[in-house]
Amino acid sequence: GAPPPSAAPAEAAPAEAAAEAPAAEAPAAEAAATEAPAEEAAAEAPAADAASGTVIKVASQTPLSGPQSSLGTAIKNGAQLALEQYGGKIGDFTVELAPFDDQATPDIGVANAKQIVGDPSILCVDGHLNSGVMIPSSEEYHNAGLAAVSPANTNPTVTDRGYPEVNRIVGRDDVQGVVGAQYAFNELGLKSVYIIHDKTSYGQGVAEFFRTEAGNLGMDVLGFEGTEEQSNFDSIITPIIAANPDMVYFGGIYSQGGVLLRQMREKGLNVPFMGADGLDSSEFVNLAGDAAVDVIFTTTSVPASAFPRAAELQVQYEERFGEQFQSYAAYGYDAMYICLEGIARAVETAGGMPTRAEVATEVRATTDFDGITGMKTFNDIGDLTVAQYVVLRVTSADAEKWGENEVVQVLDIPAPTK
Amino acid sequence: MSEQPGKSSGSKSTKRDLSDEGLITRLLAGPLGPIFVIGYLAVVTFLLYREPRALLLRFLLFAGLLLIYYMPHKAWLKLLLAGVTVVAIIPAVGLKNPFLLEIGFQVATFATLALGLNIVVGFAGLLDLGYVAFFAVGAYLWAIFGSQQLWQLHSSPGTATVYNVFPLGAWWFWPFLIFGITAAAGAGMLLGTPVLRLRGDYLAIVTLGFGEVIRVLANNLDKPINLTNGPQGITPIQRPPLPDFILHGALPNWLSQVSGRTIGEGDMYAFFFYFLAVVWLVFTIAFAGRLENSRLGRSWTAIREDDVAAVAMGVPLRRTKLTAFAIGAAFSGAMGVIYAANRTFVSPETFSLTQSISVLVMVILGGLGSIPGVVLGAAIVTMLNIDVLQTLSLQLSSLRQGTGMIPLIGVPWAELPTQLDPARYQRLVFGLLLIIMMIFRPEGIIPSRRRKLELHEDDDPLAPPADSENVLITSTGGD
Amino acid sequence: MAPILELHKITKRFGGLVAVSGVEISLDKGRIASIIGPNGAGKTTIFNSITGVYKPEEGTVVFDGHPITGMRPDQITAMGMCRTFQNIRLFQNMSVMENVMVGAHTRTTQSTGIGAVLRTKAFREAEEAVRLKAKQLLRFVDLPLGLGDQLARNLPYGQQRRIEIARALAAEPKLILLDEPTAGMNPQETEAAIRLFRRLRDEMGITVLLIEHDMKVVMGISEWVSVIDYGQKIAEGTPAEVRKNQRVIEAYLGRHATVHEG
Amino acid sequence: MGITLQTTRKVDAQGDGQLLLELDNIHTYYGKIHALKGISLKVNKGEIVTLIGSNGAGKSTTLRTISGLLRPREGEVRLDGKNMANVPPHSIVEAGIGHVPEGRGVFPGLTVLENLEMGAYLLRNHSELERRLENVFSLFPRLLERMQQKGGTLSGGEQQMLAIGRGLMQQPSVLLLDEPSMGLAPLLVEEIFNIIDRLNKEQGTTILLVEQNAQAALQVAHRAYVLEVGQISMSGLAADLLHDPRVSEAYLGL
Amino acid sequence: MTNPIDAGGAAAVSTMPASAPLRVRRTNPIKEILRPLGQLLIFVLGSSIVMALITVALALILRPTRDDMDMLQITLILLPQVLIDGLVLGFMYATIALGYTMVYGVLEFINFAHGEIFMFGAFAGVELLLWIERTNGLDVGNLAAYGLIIVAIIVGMVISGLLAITTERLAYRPLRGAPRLIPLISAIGVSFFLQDMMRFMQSAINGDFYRTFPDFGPFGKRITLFSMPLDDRTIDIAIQVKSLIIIIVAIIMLVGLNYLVNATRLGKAIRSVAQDQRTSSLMGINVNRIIALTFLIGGALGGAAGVLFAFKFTRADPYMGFLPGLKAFTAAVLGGIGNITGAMLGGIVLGLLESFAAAYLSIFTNGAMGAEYKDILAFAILILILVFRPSGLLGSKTTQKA
Ligand SMILES: Nc1ncnc2c1ncn2[C@@H]1O[C@H](COP(=O)(O)OP(=O)(O)OP(=O)(O)O)[C@@H](O)[C@H]1O
Ligand SMILES: Nc1ncnc2c1ncn2[C@@H]1O[C@H](COP(=O)(O)OP(=O)(O)OP(=O)(O)O)[C@@H](O)[C@H]1O
Ligand SMILES: [Mg+2]
Ligand SMILES: [Mg+2]
Repeated sequence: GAPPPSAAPAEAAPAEAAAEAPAAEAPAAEAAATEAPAEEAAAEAPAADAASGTVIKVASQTPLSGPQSSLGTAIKNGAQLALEQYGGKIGDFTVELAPFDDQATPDIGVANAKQIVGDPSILCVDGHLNSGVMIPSSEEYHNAGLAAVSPANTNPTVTDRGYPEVNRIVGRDDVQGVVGAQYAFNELGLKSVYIIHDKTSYGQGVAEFFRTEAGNLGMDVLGFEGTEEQSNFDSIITPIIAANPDMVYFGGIYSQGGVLLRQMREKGLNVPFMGADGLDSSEFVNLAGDAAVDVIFTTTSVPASAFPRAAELQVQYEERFGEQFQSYAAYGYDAMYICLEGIARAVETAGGMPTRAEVATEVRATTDFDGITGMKTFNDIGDLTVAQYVVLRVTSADAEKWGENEVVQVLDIPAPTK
Repeated sequence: MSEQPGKSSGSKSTKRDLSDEGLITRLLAGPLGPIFVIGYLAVVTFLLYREPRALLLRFLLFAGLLLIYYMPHKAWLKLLLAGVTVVAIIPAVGLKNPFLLEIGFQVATFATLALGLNIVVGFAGLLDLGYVAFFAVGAYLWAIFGSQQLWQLHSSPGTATVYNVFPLGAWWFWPFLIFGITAAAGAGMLLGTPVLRLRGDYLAIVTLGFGEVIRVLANNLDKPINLTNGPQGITPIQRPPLPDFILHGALPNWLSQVSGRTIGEGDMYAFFFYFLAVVWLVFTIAFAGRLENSRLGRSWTAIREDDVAAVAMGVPLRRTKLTAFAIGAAFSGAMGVIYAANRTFVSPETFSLTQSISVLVMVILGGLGSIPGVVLGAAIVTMLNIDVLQTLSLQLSSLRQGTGMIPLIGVPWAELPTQLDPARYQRLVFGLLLIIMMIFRPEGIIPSRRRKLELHEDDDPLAPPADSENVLITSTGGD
Repeated sequence: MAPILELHKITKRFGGLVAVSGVEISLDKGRIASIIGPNGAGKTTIFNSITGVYKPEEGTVVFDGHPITGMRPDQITAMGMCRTFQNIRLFQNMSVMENVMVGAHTRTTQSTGIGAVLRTKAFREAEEAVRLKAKQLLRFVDLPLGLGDQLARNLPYGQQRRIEIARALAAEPKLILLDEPTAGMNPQETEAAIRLFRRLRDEMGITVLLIEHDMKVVMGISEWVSVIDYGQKIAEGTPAEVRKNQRVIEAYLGRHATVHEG
Repeated sequence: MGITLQTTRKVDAQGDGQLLLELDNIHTYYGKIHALKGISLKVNKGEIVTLIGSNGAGKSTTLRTISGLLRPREGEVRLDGKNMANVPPHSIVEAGIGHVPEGRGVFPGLTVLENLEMGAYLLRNHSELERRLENVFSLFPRLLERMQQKGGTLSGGEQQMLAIGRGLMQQPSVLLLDEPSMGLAPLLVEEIFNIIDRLNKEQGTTILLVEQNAQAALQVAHRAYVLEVGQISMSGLAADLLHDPRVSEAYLGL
Repeated sequence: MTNPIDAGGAAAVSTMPASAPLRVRRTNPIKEILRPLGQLLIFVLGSSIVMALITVALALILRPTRDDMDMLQITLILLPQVLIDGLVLGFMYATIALGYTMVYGVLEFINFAHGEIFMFGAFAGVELLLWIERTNGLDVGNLAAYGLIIVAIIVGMVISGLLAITTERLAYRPLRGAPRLIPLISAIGVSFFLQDMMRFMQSAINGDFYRTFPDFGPFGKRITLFSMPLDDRTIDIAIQVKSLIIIIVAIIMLVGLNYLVNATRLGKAIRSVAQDQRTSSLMGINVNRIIALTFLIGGALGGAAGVLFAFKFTRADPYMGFLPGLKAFTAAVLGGIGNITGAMLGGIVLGLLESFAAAYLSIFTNGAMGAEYKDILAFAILILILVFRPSGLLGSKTTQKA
């Protein structure tokens, strides 16, 4: 059938094209309120359409299927909740979430990115979970000038390329690794370490930074092993026992770490176990059981318990989705909110449908955003000017009590400068 | 490409398929057929231009190509129509929605891979479960030399500083296309030489192992020297330089005006890669098709049918099998180079066993040994993977955010549990599709003449279902 | 006349079983000769040892003046020897034409790939030549030309045998080895087959070596017969001589057998 | 080809005894190929009936239809009056029909002994098994020599012996033999027909025999059917057919 | 085409003297049990010794390359534990490999979905125990705990066995007689389908799709075999109770299956159907039933292995079947696919190889290579072995006869 009348204005017309459009008289209440020049607003949205509302979309892109889907779904749900609480409208525009599934695979991520880029009504992206997917996908966002706010990617490369569109609201692995190593050495007084990682872009990355810092501090790095194995760690643990380290550091995701830890304990290796934010899931204790207690991990996503508003969000989240809250949900929420506020500001300045470049600029300009997970200000490459890094200790083998993990150290660390 | 009609058995096979296909072909017969097809294409194009993101229309456009394939007309007419669709319509709509170009690019990429694998599996009958390794060889070849990886041989992944100069200029892409072919063919021989004595499933497991070896190497060769940057993958990888008038200035400006959205460098590259991949695909099709109907192609079929008899007829077993491996590999090697440049990023995840399997599925779904079938299979699997289910989920999600009701049961969309998102069940749907296809159309969607006869010779509409002993007769047909 | 094929003390063992032991056979150019012997005597094994399917443990095979022991079957075929199989081994899912064209593998000059891809003139001519030759051969073995496009496996047994022979002939052999070519044929078809074998020699000048159990064939057309029993040659000579040989009668023909000459 | 049997059949031997196996207007297809076009034939208890015909006439197809390997699209196969047309092959075997197929169907990976034992799969009595084995080995001493060899490595003729021997192990009440003399040395061909004869005489086994060696087959059989492209063109007492000029011209090669 | 009927195919022939007296040997049940036990023992000892010798030799050769540790000492100290771990893993692979081998042996078809059948078995066992745990039934004495494990294994076997015949019935039987790639693709489809199916069920019912094997009974306890001094401490060489259980159960199943296939009438039928379905039916064998039974047995073994796997490695998830399935298939090929003894040997060799590679590669190469290369090493050795023995370690040599 014929395209609905609203389709044409929904296209993100380039600025020049918009300027050429004939001016029509259509004083919309909101348009006036935002003090936009009347002609321009009218050019974008004739009165008839203003009522039915034109659509702006924010895409989320996370793994919704496959082994990592529980984290990916948390981010997506967080984003959705943010959108709903925001009211689903910016000015005249209805805002929708377009949730994409990157399957934790770079290829799918990039293909989706191309689809996202091809939809002019998408003005911002909330994603991804995996740095390995974020890095290639963000090349596409960059090419299209589309703003992206990452709720979870800690790999330094994400922002180090200096793309004006790519931001993140979490810390960086190079800092996280350092925080972990310093805590182990200075606070716990451990002198030697055996490092295991999961051979993913994220896990190996954070493990490398831990190793470097540990070396600098004078810790003895007795081993540095990567493994893609998911269940059988017998033959990896045996050499650890022989090496007799003071601690084991694990760079990777909870699904692997939990099993590794449990098998370590079963084999009688009782040294402290430490990891990074990949362990940050209540599933971790389900997998590791009692062994999880006293595990130390660093994270850039501070537990909900540390933020007054987070507890409230947790309740709303669980009510809304009937799934257990994960702290990634809060980050998905904040990333979405930053997108929405950026778009709102851009709409305001443009007085109508903004260009992607305008949105990207506004998102990057985010200052002192008071999110669920703390105050956020982006620096010139899209890192947080000051990111929070937390050292947590697991206190209970009960998954329900994951949120009550003890915060043993909170550090506000400015983004490293090159 | 003017083939004398009826000369080669290739064109004969198409004819036979056509006459068997019946309905569509009969409907399209006569002079009204082309007019109908042209009209169809025009309407779909027009609608797509108005509504560039409609999944159904996208789908109809690709279905148009299938219609053209089934037209019972002269080859030149079909080629002309197909050419217009591929060269003009898809890019034109791609101006509006660049995702179409991405689909086109991916379909071309995987169709090429599938055609290469088809030579090994379909023609020569050697089951290769690690085919994607050759793709990886090509991709990593250009990734290593076309990026700054060479500066970083001695730093751990992710810790290196970024330089501004690349060791090789971007134009090296072109020579590397050739190198990619050579390297992949070499890898094919390297794998082939020791394992060709193996039969059937032994070969399958060894090739599977080889595929894993290549992937694990890519994942782990970040030490002792950092060749592949490990799991981090290599980025950025250079794209071939395009003349300035294409990237900037009048042409993109004009395109911007036509399309109503800014056409930038990225878009121009999307066009470029789309065309490059299509060209390479066309080349591959021609290459494979002509080889099939040659002495070499017959030798492949012969060793597949009965290698003892083939050798007795003077077909050198090792050399013939090795050629199959090498040629099959070569296609995907070049595609690897193209793919790396298109993505500007490679990482080991792309080259997993699942990917190898999915290429094999394309080959069999489309029709083992049948070139048009294989291309169609690649198109279907790729679109299913990156487009259809994804888009359906999106639309569902969009409905869910609205206030509408689900028809028939009267429950608001918003209350539909997200558990039911099709995107979450990619594999379930895909798996089911495979099973159903194999049961009801095992010879593939567009079967090769040979397979079709092989499989349907004993089709007996009145016979009891396939579990009857009737089938057992053919199962022992070998020897 | 110079021998085209000489077997010197060929021995082939399977584990502890000596399937062929020290067999000496010499075959003159242009002859039609047979190997006969009881079941399991080692006849097929001798064929396999000649054609390179097996490498005999001892002894040498000389073909047309060149020692060929240990060469690969395809190399031997290229030298001008071709065979059929005891149980028909056609390429079942290839057309009749294609089967015969594969047979011509060693006799086509086509370069491996490039020519085919570019469809050069040379390629097209070579391809046309092979096609033509295949048609001629099919006609030679009395197959209706219309069968060319049929899949081999859809044809009845007798015709499959003929195709197998046509396929072997496509390799332009100087010597053709036929392993029980008339098994499963009825007397009429057998007659036709005998005529065909004669024509192979008379019209194409090919030396023919047969394995047969049908005495009408053996006695009817062979000029020389070697008898194998338990892997050893027990007799040799013209059909008439062999037929009277007491050992042959006991081991193979049976006392009651009355053999007509055809 | 003069196979002289010690006994030449009396034409009236058991010619019209009790009806055991009956094919009634059988149509069998291979896909689109209409291989049997309305075959009707009868086999009485204790008879040897032979089917002759040129290549591709449908002889093997007839046997396969009887033993259930193929299903007729039309018509009935009756054993003792019961329709067996849609009974699976293993049940047909249980009902007492044994089939030595064309192309032997030796289990290539099982030893000769195991192959023979498979013939008596339905038999659970060990001493009876031993007895039958001994019987087969005494008929084919060659098989005894090759007892531990894998079936697939036997020579062509040895495989044929094995297939027949395995059929004998079944001791069926009706035995379908498809070209049993194919690939056998003359001495053995003679032996095979003797065995068929003795089997029928001594054990009363009913035999349906398909042979290219029509002369020998007609000599050993009571009655015969001539098959031509899927249809029965002649039938009658074997001795009559043996001397029928149409038959001798077409099938005896005289 | 792999079973040439014309006097083709060939195995090592054990010929009898021409006039051997006819003595039909009946299978001796005791012998059929003792023989595989003996074989197993030989495999275990043999491959352990070979692996150990190679490792020690390597350690001696490479010793001078590292001065930060005494490579030989470390090697020797790790050795017993690595062997034990490798064997436990090996037995697990062997049990899974049997499922592949059974189905392959009969249908010449790689049942790609076997890994998922294994996974369903694991979930069945885990879910059962979790359910018992919810009813507080897991706080039981040691003996009852053993009983519960056995029940879990049996439930796993039943579920997997039923699943296997269902898939056979629905997805493979209609394809019988088609070229071999067709059922392979169908199996891949089944594999994908089952993975997502389980994930769907789990996330619909439990919200998440990992399940953790409940901790109960004395199974985590480690039995210290002996201790070795290293520097100023002692290293305990120990085996977990559950590892012992795995070995015992695996051995029982291996021997049982061997008995079934080699010494029973059913086994005979299975072997003949494997050779030639049409002829088998002419022997009075109900081919469909035998094939279904084969799937049932293979599936049940896979299910048991699944429960054991979850038991040992503490968790079940919908994707758990893929890798062990692949490894087990490799093991089956390594040993000579279609050959039951071969599957056992292949499993043990692969388990040991993996275990050794993971433990020693990093030590031997001074960190240049590590545990991540264990799969490569396994595949490399597989290729090497197949190059020299193209039909696997115990597979029969198939030289085609013309
Ligand atoms: N691959 C093999 N392994 C073991 N024994 C074999 C093999 N091939 C053949 N034999 C044995 O060697 C002997 C000779 O076999 P061959 O096939 O040459 O016999 P033949 O003379 O052709 O008999 P027929 O006339 O029955 O075809 C036979 O006893 C056979 O069992
Ligand atoms: N498996 C099959 N697929 C297709 N057609 C077949 C098949 N088997 C036999 N036919 C066809 O069925 C017809 C009858 O074949 P059948 O084998 O019954 O003949 P026959 O009388 O036994 O001949 P022969 O003497 O050659 O054994 C023939 O035309 C043959 O081509
Ligand atoms: Mg022979
Ligand atoms: Mg027949």
